[in-house]
Amino acid sequence: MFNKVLIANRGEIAVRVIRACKDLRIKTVAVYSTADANALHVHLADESVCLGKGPSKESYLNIPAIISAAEITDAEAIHPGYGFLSENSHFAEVCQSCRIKFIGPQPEVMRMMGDKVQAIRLAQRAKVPTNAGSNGPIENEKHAVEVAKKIGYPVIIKASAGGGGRGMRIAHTNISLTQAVQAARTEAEAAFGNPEVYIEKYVEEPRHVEVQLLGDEHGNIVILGERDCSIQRLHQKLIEESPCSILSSKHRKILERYAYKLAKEANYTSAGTIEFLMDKNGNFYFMEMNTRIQVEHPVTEITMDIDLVREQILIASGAKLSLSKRVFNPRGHALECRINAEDPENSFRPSPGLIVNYHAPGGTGIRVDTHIYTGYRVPPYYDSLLMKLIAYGHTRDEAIRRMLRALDETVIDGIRTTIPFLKNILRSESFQKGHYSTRFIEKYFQAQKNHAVSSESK
Amino acid sequence: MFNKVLIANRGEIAVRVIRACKDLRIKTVAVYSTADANALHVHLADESVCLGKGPSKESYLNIPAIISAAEITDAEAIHPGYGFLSENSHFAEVCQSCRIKFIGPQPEVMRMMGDKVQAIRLAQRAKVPTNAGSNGPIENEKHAVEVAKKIGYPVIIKASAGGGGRGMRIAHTNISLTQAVQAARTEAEAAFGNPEVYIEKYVEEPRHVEVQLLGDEHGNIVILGERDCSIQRLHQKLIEESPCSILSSKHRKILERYAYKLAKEANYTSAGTIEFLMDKNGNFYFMEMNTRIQVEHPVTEITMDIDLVREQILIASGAKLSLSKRVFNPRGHALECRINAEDPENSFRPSPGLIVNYHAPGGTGIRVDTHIYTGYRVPPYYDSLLMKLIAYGHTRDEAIRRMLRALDETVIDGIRTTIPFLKNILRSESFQKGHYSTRFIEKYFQAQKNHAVSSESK
Amino acid sequence: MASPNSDKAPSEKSLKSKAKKKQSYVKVCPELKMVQDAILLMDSSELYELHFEQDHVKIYLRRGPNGIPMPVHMPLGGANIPMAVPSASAENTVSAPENKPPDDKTVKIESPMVGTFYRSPSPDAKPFINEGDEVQVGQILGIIEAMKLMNEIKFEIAGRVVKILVPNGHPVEFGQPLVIIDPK
Amino acid sequence: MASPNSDKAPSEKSLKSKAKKKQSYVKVCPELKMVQDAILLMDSSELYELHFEQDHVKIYLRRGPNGIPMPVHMPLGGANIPMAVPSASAENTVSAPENKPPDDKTVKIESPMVGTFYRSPSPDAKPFINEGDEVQVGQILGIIEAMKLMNEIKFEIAGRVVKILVPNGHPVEFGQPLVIIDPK
Repeated sequence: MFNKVLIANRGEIAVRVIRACKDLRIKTVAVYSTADANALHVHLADESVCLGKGPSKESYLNIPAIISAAEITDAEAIHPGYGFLSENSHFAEVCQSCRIKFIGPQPEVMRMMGDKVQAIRLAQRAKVPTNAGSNGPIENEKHAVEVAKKIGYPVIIKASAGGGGRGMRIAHTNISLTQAVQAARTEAEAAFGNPEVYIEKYVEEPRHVEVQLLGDEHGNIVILGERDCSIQRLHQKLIEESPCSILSSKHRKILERYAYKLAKEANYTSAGTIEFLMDKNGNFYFMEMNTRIQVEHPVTEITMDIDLVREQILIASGAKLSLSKRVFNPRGHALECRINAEDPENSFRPSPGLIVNYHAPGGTGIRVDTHIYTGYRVPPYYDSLLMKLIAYGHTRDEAIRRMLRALDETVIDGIRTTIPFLKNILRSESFQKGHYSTRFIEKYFQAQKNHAVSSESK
Repeated sequence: MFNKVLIANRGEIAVRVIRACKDLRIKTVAVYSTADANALHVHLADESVCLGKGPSKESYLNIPAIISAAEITDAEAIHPGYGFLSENSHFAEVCQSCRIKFIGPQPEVMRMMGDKVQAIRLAQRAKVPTNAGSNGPIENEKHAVEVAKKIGYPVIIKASAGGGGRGMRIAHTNISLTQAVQAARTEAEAAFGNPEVYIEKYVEEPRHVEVQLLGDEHGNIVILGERDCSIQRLHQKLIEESPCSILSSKHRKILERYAYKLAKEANYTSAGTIEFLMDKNGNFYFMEMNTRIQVEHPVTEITMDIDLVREQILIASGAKLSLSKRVFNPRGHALECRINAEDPENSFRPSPGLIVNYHAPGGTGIRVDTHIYTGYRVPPYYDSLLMKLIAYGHTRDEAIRRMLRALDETVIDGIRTTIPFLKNILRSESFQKGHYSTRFIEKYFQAQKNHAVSSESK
Repeated sequence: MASPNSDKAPSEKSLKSKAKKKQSYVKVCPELKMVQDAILLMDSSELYELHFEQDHVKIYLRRGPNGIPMPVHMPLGGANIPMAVPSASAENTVSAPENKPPDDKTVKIESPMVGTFYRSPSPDAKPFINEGDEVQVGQILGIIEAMKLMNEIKFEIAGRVVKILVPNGHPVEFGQPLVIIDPK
Repeated sequence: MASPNSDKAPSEKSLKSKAKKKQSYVKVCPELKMVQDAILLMDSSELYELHFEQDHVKIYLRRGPNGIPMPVHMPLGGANIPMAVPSASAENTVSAPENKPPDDKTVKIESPMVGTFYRSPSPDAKPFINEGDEVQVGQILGIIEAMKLMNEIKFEIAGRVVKILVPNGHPVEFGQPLVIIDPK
């Protein structure tokens, strides 16, 4: 086991990793920027080293400074957290060459998963479905029909130069496809001056469902259930849960088998997450693999009764996975809300500044992961995550009740936060019934807008 | 189910009960004294009623005021918490006569368990061993030998008028008993002017082990494991845990059978705890039954994955216990530390006053139950409990590590607390190894004193 | 949360809001946040006196005879200080002085118990008192029903009834003002 | 926790203690941070009374009768004290004026990177500079080894070396003062 670990991160995840190290009797080194001199992770670590100025490039992305910090403090391993250098295979290689253990997968695996084309090829080798279609521009109508035949209808035609929905067409049959390709070409030509289009599988009413797994250096892989992260705003997750409330046990088994095959094919080590889209019929399509601990890992920790960061550290130290089974059943239901320093009433613009009063919620079934405290000044340089609130219940309904109770108890004064927005989502009927797709937030705002318009017209 | 519940208590347990009500969609009425106008339970409840002035007699023990508060707010049930009126059978009867449901057992059962002699008779009927001996003064040496024969050696002879160890004698044989009775009489006569003595079973190296149970109004009883509460100072529990680390599964089964038989004999409803002393050979002796929720209930909640206050409310509403088994196995290990507003460096004298800064610990395996906040003034009228810190781990060692980590993170500035004292206990070898009795704290102070003396003499 | 039962709705709400008003959990009006903090600072120290002055702000605190820090006065020169402390209750701190200007000698008679307040001995009878009445020491003000017992509440001070604050049949809590009188 | 490895113990400790010193759970509004710090100063001293005045800020503190009555006055210069930032620090507000009396024009040269500081180009060579030396712009101050690379640190200001703060071979973090010079 390591004697000392350096945490190359900040915020709640740095605090999270320090806690796991303390529980394992491992000494900790915090690194920080001058903007984070008063940060909680600096306060909680056994030692700390200032890396450079506030902007990430000069501190948390400054590889030489981080490696030097590990060297001068004799840290034997580096935990990268999430974000920053956590999926940087070059950084993992530098650690290796400096004989510092990078707590994560092998650099080659990180590089492969970081490259969309390679990752999709891997999935195809593992016989895991993807939403890949033509993998490049389609040449003509015949080519389009061939691709559609291979991947199955419905398909979506997208402009290579496109974006924002323009030049997009959905087709359900060969006939509608040939028409749609022509129409899309014309629209793309008009809109972007480039008629090139490509084809992908069209995922109807998609849910974002991801699988947590662990692999050790002895070839063992365990699958730790799934998380549903469909509540997103501009691809940023807001609320995550485990298990996915609409997944049948039959579909869960299929999903777990896909994840297992993919991780096996990649020879995966450490904690990792495989993200899928699930359509309304329960078909899964591989999107990507995240080769790090994820923000939303606590919901899995609670339903699976496991400490994932602890397992990452144990795996990196060469330990065999102590888990006896390959697949585990979740216990109860867990939700996570991300409380961000953003103003939900003003287009979610960042709201850094001084927290004049902070009070944490507590009681049955509540876990709080945060780096904030009364008197903490949220710096403007980094992401806006202030706090992760995790609620556990025997049922999804109980978890929602407890989450609402905890959000009501939480006091963060001095800056704007997303708490009111999160409460509205949790209280909405479609969330409570589990009837939604990744377009939930978009629809939510549309509904609000319509409501506002209809109110005005009265 | 009730529409509205009044919580006839204050502090962390009032907050605890309000949370359970919120999770059950029940409206809550807080009651408070003028000294508690700014208390957290008042802030969190849907409604609140001031009962009277600070001293408990004028507020939290003021039965007419509490009943009136329930009547004017149309509360259908009263949860008494612990302490105050929670074991007052008269109050339970008044509630009954006012058609307000008292959330607890039947008044007759409360009264019986509140009377030591009746409670012991009940245990004897249920064939549960007690440490009762002569049940009154012994008449002569012959009587003493008869009692000792019945209850078995060792026995302890105590002065009826005594206290503080004087007039106490332990005997292991008939011969030593007759000598001890004579000596104890002489000593009692000299010390208290009264030679009367009585005999009890002497429990060697006792551990305080108690069993949590639930009974519904349909005759079902479930046993929810045991708690070890041997770390006590002047009979006040400081650290509790579940399960008891030195209990074999064979002994656990015996203990659970005793508890079940006793609860069945009493026709027990609601949550209750049966307290036993366990001697060094694993023999159990019934002490008493607490007919209320206990301070340390969260350690059972965590290892048994149950919400005991929720169950109390459901039982009181007439629901059948939804638990399928009669006995449950604990999951992992949970510890609770009671953080009190006391100064451990000055004979634990109360330390009320203003909390100028409060920061709660968090992260994996940590639960916080408290009513304090930054700016809260701890009033001088009530008990000194500020906060219950509960730590969960797969093993006892992991739970201890996490508890120490959480105690390190906790900030309570402005008043003195028992945090440093709790840390010392948790770090001590005998606690970590589980080798101790209810005399742990006494021995701990003795060891400190000896150390101080030997340091001085150097 | 659902709304309270209709027949008691207003009074329940008032109980509730009253309790909330007493609540000082993180909320003085922004202007006074600084004073609150300064008091916190004094409380946590051995200070006897504290003066602070900056731009338009002046704070002067001195500990009372019992050791309780007492804000003596806070002269605010010029414009209000814009301080970014959210939270509710400008209402509370402002309304108190408004209700009771310095020369106001009226007295609030508070409820000595929790219960239901009645203005008359029976539903058909006349009220014990009306606004404007001159009342004597020992005269009955009203009845509070608690646990089916009718408790007569009497004046302990003589004067003129300025205002009756609680309507007939409404619940009251301990310390809740019932009547305002202008003492003789 | 176990003690740090023996060979780096002192410097690691200093890194650590430095971080700790910066840390303080601040809870008052920014405007009062200075008052809080002033109280901390009083608490850690034998002061009985404290007056402070700067630009628009005035602070006056007096200890209660239970405090230690030793009237001492705190010399206050015109040093710049950063205001409003909660980032604390006894260090910023306190040690700055102490270490730097008003007439002190010395400058601290800070480390531009994390690494190990060497005073000479090789173990046997003479140090680049010694205390008392007159140095020129561009002259080498020392070397910081980071990731096996030797980075020469040069003076960007000329003057006399007053003090070398980091011993040879010791670790330094970003912004850590290396040398104090008295500029020309």
